[in-house]
Amino acid sequence: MSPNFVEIFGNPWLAILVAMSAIIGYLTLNALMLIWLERKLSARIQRRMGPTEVGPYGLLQTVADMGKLISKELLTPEHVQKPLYLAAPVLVFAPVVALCSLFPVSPSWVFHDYNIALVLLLAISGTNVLGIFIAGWGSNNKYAVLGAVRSVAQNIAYEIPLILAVIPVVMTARTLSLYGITEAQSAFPYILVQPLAAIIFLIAATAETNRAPFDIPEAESELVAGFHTEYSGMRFGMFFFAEYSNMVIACGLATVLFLGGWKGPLLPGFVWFFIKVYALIVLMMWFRWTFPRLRFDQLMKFAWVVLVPLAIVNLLVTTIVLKLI
Amino acid sequence: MIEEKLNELDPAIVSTAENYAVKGYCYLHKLEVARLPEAAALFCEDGFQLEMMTCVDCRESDGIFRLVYQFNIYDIAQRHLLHVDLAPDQAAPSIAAVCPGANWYEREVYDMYGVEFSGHPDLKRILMNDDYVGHPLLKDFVDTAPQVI
Amino acid sequence: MRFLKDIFAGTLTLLTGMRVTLQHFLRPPVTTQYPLEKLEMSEAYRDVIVLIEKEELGTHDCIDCQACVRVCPSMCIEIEGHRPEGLKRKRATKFEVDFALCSECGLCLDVCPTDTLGYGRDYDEAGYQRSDFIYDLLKPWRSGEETALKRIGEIEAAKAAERDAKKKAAAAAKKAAAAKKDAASTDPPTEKDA
Amino acid sequence: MDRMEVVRADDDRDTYYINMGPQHPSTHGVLRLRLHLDGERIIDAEPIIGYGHRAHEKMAENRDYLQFLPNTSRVDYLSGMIYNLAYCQAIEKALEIEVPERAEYIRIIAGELNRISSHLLWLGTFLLDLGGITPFLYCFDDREKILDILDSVTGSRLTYCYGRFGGVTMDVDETFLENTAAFCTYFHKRLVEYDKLVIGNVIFQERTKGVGIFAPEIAARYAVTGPCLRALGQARDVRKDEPYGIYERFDFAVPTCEKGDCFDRSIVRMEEMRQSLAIIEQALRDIPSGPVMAAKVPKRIRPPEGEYHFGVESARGHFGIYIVSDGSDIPFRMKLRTPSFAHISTMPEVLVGTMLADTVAILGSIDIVIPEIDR
Repeated sequence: MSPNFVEIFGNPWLAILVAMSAIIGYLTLNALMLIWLERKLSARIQRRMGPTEVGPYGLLQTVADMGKLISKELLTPEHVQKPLYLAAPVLVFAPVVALCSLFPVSPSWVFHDYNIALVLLLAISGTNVLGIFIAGWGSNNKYAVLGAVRSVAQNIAYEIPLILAVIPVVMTARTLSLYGITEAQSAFPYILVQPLAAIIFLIAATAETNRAPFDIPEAESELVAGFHTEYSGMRFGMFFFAEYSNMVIACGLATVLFLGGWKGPLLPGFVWFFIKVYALIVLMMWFRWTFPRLRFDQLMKFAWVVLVPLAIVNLLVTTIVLKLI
Repeated sequence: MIEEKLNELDPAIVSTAENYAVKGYCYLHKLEVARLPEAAALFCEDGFQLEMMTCVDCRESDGIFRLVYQFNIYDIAQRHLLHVDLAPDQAAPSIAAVCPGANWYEREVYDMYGVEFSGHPDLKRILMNDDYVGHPLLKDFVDTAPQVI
Repeated sequence: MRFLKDIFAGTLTLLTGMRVTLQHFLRPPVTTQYPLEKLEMSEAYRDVIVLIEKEELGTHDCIDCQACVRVCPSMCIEIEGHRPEGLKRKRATKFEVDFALCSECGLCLDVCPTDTLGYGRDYDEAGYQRSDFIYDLLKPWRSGEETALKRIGEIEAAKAAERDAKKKAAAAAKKAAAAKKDAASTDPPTEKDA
Repeated sequence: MDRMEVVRADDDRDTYYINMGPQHPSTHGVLRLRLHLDGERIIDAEPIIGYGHRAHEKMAENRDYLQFLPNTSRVDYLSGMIYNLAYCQAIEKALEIEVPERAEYIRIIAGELNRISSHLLWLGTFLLDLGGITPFLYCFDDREKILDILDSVTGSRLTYCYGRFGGVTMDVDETFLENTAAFCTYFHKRLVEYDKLVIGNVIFQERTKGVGIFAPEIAARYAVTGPCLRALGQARDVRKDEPYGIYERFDFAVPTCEKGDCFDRSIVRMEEMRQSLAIIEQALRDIPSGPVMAAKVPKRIRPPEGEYHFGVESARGHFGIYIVSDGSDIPFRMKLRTPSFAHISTMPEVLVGTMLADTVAILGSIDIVIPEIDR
């Protein structure tokens, strides 16, 4: 069983404080580096250079950008619903922090290993859409509302194949604890036994994080900027951060469920974990810089007509096979 | 042929064949304002398309506005020009009903020359602001807008 | 079955697309790092017009004919000139182009009777106000104007002398021819005489 | 205080209006579409134009024929060369000026290169409208190569003023011809790549197939021309129907499709680029040597009194110049018939019943250039 943070620090409040600061620090660093990575990657895919000026290889470009965003005046448009408008960026970012605390990064690095961690994770990540919807609704702007509405519909639709893809894994591992699921993959990662579930999960997770080709809620060519049209400065930065943090959550979950978490030869566990997570993230970026965007109704059709039936079939087959074994 | 049909419609229509190699069109028809919708309908029935429609401000020389309609069938390059002379305060009949493509062209002529079209579904300015005063393509147009330097 | 086939075919097209982007990812970037690397402009590149040196004069040859001023669609050229003492041709004393208005059409080059207009080679013109773009094309020529005038005077004088000489020669030739003709008409009898 | 009223219409609370533009990422400039929406579905659309109105037609009445030359390439800045040369050809036809052979060939090469560059920009921005950002950069990379080639002879990259009455300003040299030939070989390969990355992509096909169909009646009534018309299966191309310049000497096909949806328009344009390459290759093979400017061009351009029409196939369709001359050296009236004007006027009929996301796809696929609409 994993060591408990509370035992290490003695005082539970201190433990929470340290863990939270660590997570927020990690998420900030992660978002900065991911934005840099995305810029560099997209640039190279498009035969450009990407950021080169600030810092070595332009590494500090996003830091400079964050400085700019922070120093910007926080504008509140006159026509917005103020309480909702102000609450939304926080609501978008808050679940991410909670979610990060659940991941078993290595056998010894886990904040708390709940035996229902997976359920908790899926439940909390579901609240992410609330922030987006409130942002769109509170902005009182037609483009933003359209983006918010799309976002809700999309998130609800893709939650189903996502969970349907998770269930076979849980059935195979016979546990809901993320630690347990990782341990169950000691021999081989579940992507080998559940390839279809893994693909469905990855697609649904891309949609859940509103990444291209499923970035309908913020489709800039149709909705200007979608739900965050009215946001500027660091409030916009929060949405931006949340997007990249959500990518880590989604890819982290995929790593735990299908790629065997920290399991791997030679290197220490946490290195393997992060290698897998960031490899998946690069894959998601690769998607984004290759494909055009789906239309809203096609996106919904894809979820209900393709992903859900496939996931159900996969679930049935898994059930039968497990029963026979 | 369309020129014969036009002649049947109204013998008063003056049709002249033109040198396509230089002028770029085959026939020039001059007709009365009242005959315009019928003539346009005739063209549309025969598979012609309204390629372009515009106006020429001939008030100085002839005291008229001349509406120019250009019909064409693309594959055989049969371009016909229709001339309709209008008194400066006269309204022209709109042909937007028979040929929807004329809708915007008529709005443009209204915008640029102030020529009214009776029976137009939505006659308003198209290129200039709704609250703009004046018609820029008139020969006696004086630009009153402040010069931006 | 059709359903699965469609999914499979669709996925294949997506993978093809990803392969294309991967191939590009592995190739070097095509960006020119502009302020660090300067671009090489083509021979025909059109920047603000300049007065070019005429080889035989050693200076520009703007004669204040106003042809370019008249043809310019943007009306951005302003020329003043005078006739220096002892010279046949006029010389420009002011040649200003408002580059902010210029559209690089090149009509002025076409009409220039002395072909003394050419295109500049710069491409990174920038300024803080519109007046920064009013270029004085005579600027590079100002300092050498006096010697240039002298030289032009000499050239013109030489040309005039040459022309005179030619005229004289022509006249002489004419005379000679006439004389010959005269001689021819009078020769036969002399021949006969001889 | 009803500050939460996002849905607003006079009596119907289920529908609302949305202003797409004049500042919107995918209206390609300053076009404004007033959309009446029911959810995501469009009930009514009204394009509002004129934000880029520069009164080129009025300017034409205030300057002589020669001085209007630089204006032409600014009417449609994406196929500026074609417009510029079209204007020259219009005046040459009216004045019956003979253009030297070499100049005619150069015009063909420059015009077709310009057509490819225009189509490339269309492909890039169309994909951008559909959410694919990478093809946009690839297209611009290729377009840059064309601009470099054209730059080496015209001196400009976008708003060319290369044509003159009676020829072109500058002769092309061997390097130009070699570069153009090299580009042709290179671009054939690139087109295959575009087919793989874009046209073959299942998402692209989903987004464009069956979307924004120009019914044949609509096309006829609004005089839709160019690739939009050819996508409907009507092989009409001014270059074939009323050959101007020396187009009748070249062997090229007029690509057509059947349905007339966004996908067909894309296919037609992709194929048109191939045909343009074919034309360029033939022109490179046959280009004669000789002067590039007619020996006898009247000093004052004064077309005889009368009316003239000259039409060319621009990258977007039939571009017509209608000139009324009163015998002086200033045009009495010059009307520019631009294809996009006709295309955008069909929008109220074409957009109805489509989704909001289709609007950008349709606008992108008909390849509108706003300054060309507003002139």
